[in-house]
Amino acid sequence: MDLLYKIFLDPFVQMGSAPDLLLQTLWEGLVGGVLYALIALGFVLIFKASGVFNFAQGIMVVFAALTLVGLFALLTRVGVSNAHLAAFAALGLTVVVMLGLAIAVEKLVLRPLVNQPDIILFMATFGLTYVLIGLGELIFGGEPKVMITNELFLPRGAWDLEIFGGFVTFQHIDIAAAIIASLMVAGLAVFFSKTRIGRALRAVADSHKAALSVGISLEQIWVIVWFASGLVALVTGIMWAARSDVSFALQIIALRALPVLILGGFTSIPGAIVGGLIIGVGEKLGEFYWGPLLGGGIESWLAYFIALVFLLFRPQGLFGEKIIERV
Amino acid sequence: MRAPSSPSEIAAGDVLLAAENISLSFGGVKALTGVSFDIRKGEIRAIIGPNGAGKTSMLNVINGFYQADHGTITFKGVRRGKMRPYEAAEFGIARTFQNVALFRGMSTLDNLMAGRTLKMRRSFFWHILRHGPALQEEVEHRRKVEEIIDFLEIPHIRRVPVGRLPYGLQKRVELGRALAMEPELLLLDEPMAGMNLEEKEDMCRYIIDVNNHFGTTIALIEHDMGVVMDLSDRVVVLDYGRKIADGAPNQVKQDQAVIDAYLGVAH
Amino acid sequence: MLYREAGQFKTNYFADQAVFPIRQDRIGVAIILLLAFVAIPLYGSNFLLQAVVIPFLIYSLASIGLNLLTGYTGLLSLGTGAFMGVGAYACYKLTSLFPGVNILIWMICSGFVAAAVGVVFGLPSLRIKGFYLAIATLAAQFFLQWCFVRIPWLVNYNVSNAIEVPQRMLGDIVITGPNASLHTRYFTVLIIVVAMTWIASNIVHGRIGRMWMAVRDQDIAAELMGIRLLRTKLLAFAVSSFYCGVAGAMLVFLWYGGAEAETFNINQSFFVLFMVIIGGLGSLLGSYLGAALIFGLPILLRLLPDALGVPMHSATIEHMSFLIVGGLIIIFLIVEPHGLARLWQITKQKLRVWPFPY
Amino acid sequence: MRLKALMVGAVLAATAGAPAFVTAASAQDSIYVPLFSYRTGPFAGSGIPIANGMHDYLDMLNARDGGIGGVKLAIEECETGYDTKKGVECYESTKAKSPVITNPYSTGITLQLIPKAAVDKIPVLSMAYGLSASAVGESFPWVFNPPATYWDGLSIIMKHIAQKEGGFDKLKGKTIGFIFFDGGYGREPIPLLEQFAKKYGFETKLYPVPAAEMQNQSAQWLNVRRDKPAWMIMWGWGAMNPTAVREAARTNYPMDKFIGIWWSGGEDDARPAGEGGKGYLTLNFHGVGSNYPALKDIEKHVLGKSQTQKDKFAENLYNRGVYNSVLIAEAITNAQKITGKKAVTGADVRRGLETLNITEARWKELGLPGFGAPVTNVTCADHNGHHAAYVQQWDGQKWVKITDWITPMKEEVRPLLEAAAKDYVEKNTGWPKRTEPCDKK
Repeated sequence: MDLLYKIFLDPFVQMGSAPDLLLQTLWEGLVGGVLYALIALGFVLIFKASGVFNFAQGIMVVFAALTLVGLFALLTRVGVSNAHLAAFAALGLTVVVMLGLAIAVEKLVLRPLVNQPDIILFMATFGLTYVLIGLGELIFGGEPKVMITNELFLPRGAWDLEIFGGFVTFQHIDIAAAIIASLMVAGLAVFFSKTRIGRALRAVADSHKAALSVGISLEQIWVIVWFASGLVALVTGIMWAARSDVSFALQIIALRALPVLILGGFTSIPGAIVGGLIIGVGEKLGEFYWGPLLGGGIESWLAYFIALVFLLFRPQGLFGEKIIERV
Repeated sequence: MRAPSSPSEIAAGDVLLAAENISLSFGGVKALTGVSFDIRKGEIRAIIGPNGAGKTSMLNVINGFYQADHGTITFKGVRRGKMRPYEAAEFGIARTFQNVALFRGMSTLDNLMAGRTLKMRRSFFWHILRHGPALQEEVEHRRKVEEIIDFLEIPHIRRVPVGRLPYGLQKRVELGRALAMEPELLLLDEPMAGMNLEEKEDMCRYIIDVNNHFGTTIALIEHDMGVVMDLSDRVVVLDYGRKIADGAPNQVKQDQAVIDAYLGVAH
Repeated sequence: MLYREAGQFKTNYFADQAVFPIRQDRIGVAIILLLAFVAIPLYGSNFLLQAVVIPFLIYSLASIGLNLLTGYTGLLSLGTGAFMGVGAYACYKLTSLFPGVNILIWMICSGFVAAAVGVVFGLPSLRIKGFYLAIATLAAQFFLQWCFVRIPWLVNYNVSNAIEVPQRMLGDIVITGPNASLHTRYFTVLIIVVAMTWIASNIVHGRIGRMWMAVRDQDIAAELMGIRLLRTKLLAFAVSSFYCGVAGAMLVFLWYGGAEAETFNINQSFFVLFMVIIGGLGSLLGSYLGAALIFGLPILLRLLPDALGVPMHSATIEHMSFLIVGGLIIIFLIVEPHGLARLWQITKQKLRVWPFPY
Repeated sequence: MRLKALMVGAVLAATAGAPAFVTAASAQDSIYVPLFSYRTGPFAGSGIPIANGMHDYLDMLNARDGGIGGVKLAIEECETGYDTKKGVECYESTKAKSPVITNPYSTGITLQLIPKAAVDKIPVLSMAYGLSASAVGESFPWVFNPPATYWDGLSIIMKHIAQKEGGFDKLKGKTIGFIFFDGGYGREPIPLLEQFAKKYGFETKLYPVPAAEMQNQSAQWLNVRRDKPAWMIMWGWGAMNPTAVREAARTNYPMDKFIGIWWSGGEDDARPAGEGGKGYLTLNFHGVGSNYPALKDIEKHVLGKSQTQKDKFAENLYNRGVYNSVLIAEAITNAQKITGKKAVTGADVRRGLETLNITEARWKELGLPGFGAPVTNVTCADHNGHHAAYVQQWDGQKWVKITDWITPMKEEVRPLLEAAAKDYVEKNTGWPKRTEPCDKK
């Protein structure tokens, strides 16, 4: 009886009695969700265009952030005295590096493996993960680094909203993250719906053969989606590293975005976004209000359970259509 | 080679399977509407109709892959609204597929042996040892499978993974796999699609032989009218999910509704 | 000339249904067993036995386990590490609850516990496939690892939250614990791994194996042939987890000698998956080859600079080894996506027709 | 096709050929000291400075004094990546070269090595980490974990809190939060914490951080905000530390009430939080900065040639590595003294560890005046010593020592340790009885 009370009643009583905390939890969940959505988006872009479940998305986040910080340090050392200038130059160069990475991946990994089974391509991205870990540590070293938030004009500090007799803290960096992520998503949406290349990408997603038959170069598309994912990774890296630091432990974060894919589907961009928000908010609420019942720290698997339970009721995912099996 | 079957024995010529008033829809799109027909023991029954007429859906309902919204299927005197795929298989319904659905990673032999899964009874324990009864059973079934391999004249590809076989042979292996189940009712979904003339003739011969030698009842979907007219005892014609004709091949051929359907007269 | 099957006629189906129908293969297996049972324990250094061969055998068993699931049944799992953990923790609990019963019996029984857990986490496989299922098995990975940390009963309320392997005897011989000799542990591992490989080979060559492969290749056709998908998939989860569980119990009891929950983290799952894919999906031999390559390569890479006399910082070696292992994975996939086992088959095929390839 | 054959051939050849080259570099005229380090992986942030400090100090001894007692030290790092599997491999590969001591530098690896130490006659030095129970020398003659255990650390923290609150009796009714790495390491202090809670009447709140969530702690800190603990204690490691400090700052938790164990006190742990990290407290058991003659010697002889970045020299965890190496060097020196041999063995160094005696004068002699509290309590029965530590505070730029040396509550800790050791020995039926004789200091 007591247990039932604790599960079904107490959390809601708490929500009602301290609405500021509820609001704060929701906000934290939302911010986390935005970042999950970004990582999931990186997965989806690549999966949609090339059918590759890119396990390296997590390490790409680390690699991008590491490159940014590393290049900044390099530029400062060679005498670029204005920190902001160095930071933005490093940002630009990192974008170039991510483009180079996309081209290299297409040439060295994807092209030789075209038409192989999904699991082989999946495995190849594991190989890529190892290469990027090795390369990143070799060049930049394994020690954690501080993200250059100030230099990139990312805001610091917080804004306290006094409400319901308590307060809700909105970190400026979180607000910035939400805005930048939204802009990024909107930009990608425009790119994929309005431009020729974007339409080509959607054609490829529907059918490789059809895309080939209307004269779209698959190679080009792959480079573009990997580059786009690289940019998404860069943004994710900056935002997440701003909350702690740039280290290889960050790649584990990418695993957190995987339940989002169950929820939203591997091929749905809106699915990734909405799924990310649901998972982000769901796990924060779960951890905060129900976690203490189990001793806390349940976030590591809660998202998977949310996704699986959801799947029981809607096997086709958030935005998927009902699947009709054919023989 | 016939498996002794459970509910009641049926003499040749009696109704083996009766579909009554079958309706099926997918999210509002009607695939089948009130279709009724029967299959008699020992006959070759053809199901024809233009593309999208619901022929494959009909087979899918018969062997339980789709659950009909309305209607019943009576098989060997037992009437059911719903059937699970494995129940259909246990009752002796086997089939082949429009697009070959072989186990591509396995050899011809293993594909056929897989067809005998239901007939193998030894427990997991014996399989762990692969000795005594399990091996005995394995060898017994191997003998049956070798009979089918000889019958279909495919001993030379016994050990070849089927994924590497040419299309025509794949179709033949698929027939073999269905035969390995020793079915009472064999459903063939376009067994001759995509074949050249020679291969078609071979396939016709095998179908007739199966029907004659083993006495297996056959229901087949086929587009080649010549083949249908030659092979089948009776024909049922579907169009837009409805039955528009049913009868002997000659009768059906002259049916006005059938001619309209095939020539595309507006409804 | 050496590898020829000409002239070896089968006169009955018993002989033809054998696992190794070709005489040379049987001789090869005999030589390998001889090496493993005689040569390695006689001539192998302690380093070879302790740091290379024992873990290699244990990982081979784990990767056979995962191969039964992923390679034979086509169900991608990322929860291997956790299932190994279930085996290890179950074995620890069982032997501390009933210390009188022989530890080898408990190692096998811990496989059954892992199998039961595997079945529970295999349930979603009814509704989802492919990468979706892979992600769902991550739920098992994270949830079980959380349990290992959170349920102090599992470690007998040890303050360091760790398993510490107790000493257990078989007759007069110490099998586990600090006083177990290296060779005792080696032979125990070897016998279990060989026996379980033999069993796995029996399973995959019979009805069960065909059912699994049927589900892998064409689940719809399999279902329509009367194979019950859920049962077959769950059986695969059970057998696979059984193997992983035994491997996990051996990992802790016969190799590490102690373990924390972190021992069975997600990297362990990935590690075994690499072995399966690089070795060859759907091949028992491949599981061994994959384990040898994925486990052995980093060790070699680490020994290499020292052996060649190139001074290098240990960290640099580690970075290089990541780089090289990653690169080699990609190269191997490009060269032979079907894994080392297929490479071996091709070599055999060439030997068969040698010296007249056309 | 040819390329394919070539590549496969090359790999196979390398695989087959490599073991032939592998020979144990046997060194008769030197003392082999392997250092297990982790400069890679998720914990590299903490691992790199420690490895640098350990390595540089021993290098300096070689360069300045020609080794210890005239015998060169053969120093070799083995990369573990904080991974138990690689750690065991490191142990096996270094074992062949007869090391005199093992520094596992990971609790997971330590656990594997404890049973092996006695068999292989190589002492294990797990400096202020590892199995706390191994402090009981009667049960674990081959394992050493000076200068203090985690339980000592917790008791020192409690003393500090009590002192700030005005006495232990003032703790009654207060709430103390404990945020920890959700694994063996982080969970270890909980029994003692609960014992204290019962004794002094305060309430504890536990905030576990799973390994996968190290950089994702907002939920834990929301809980902190709800529970409003008067003090927060942290048992963190690696990437968990900077994230926690940052989150604490974000939640406006008063930083001078937030106190970490010695493994949560790297500069890189506090620095990323910027201004917000000011006031954060941690324990420490050695000095910070290069203001010691021995460190100047490192600067002179080693720095620039080693892997150490100049700007990270003599930071907290670097000095932790130095401290670790001082213990190693002292043990070797003692072993030479006891046995009269120059090239000592593992068994000798075990005796050297049991007779560790770094008095204030000795610290001075070593060129490290006041660097650490006197390490004088290690005995045959007590392999830890339960030495003092102090509290340091982050001033936004560097660590500042804010208290004097605080001795742990040995009377609370020792019974727990002995119970744990007894438990370990009981569960490991056949655990060998101590046969090693005891040397006089």
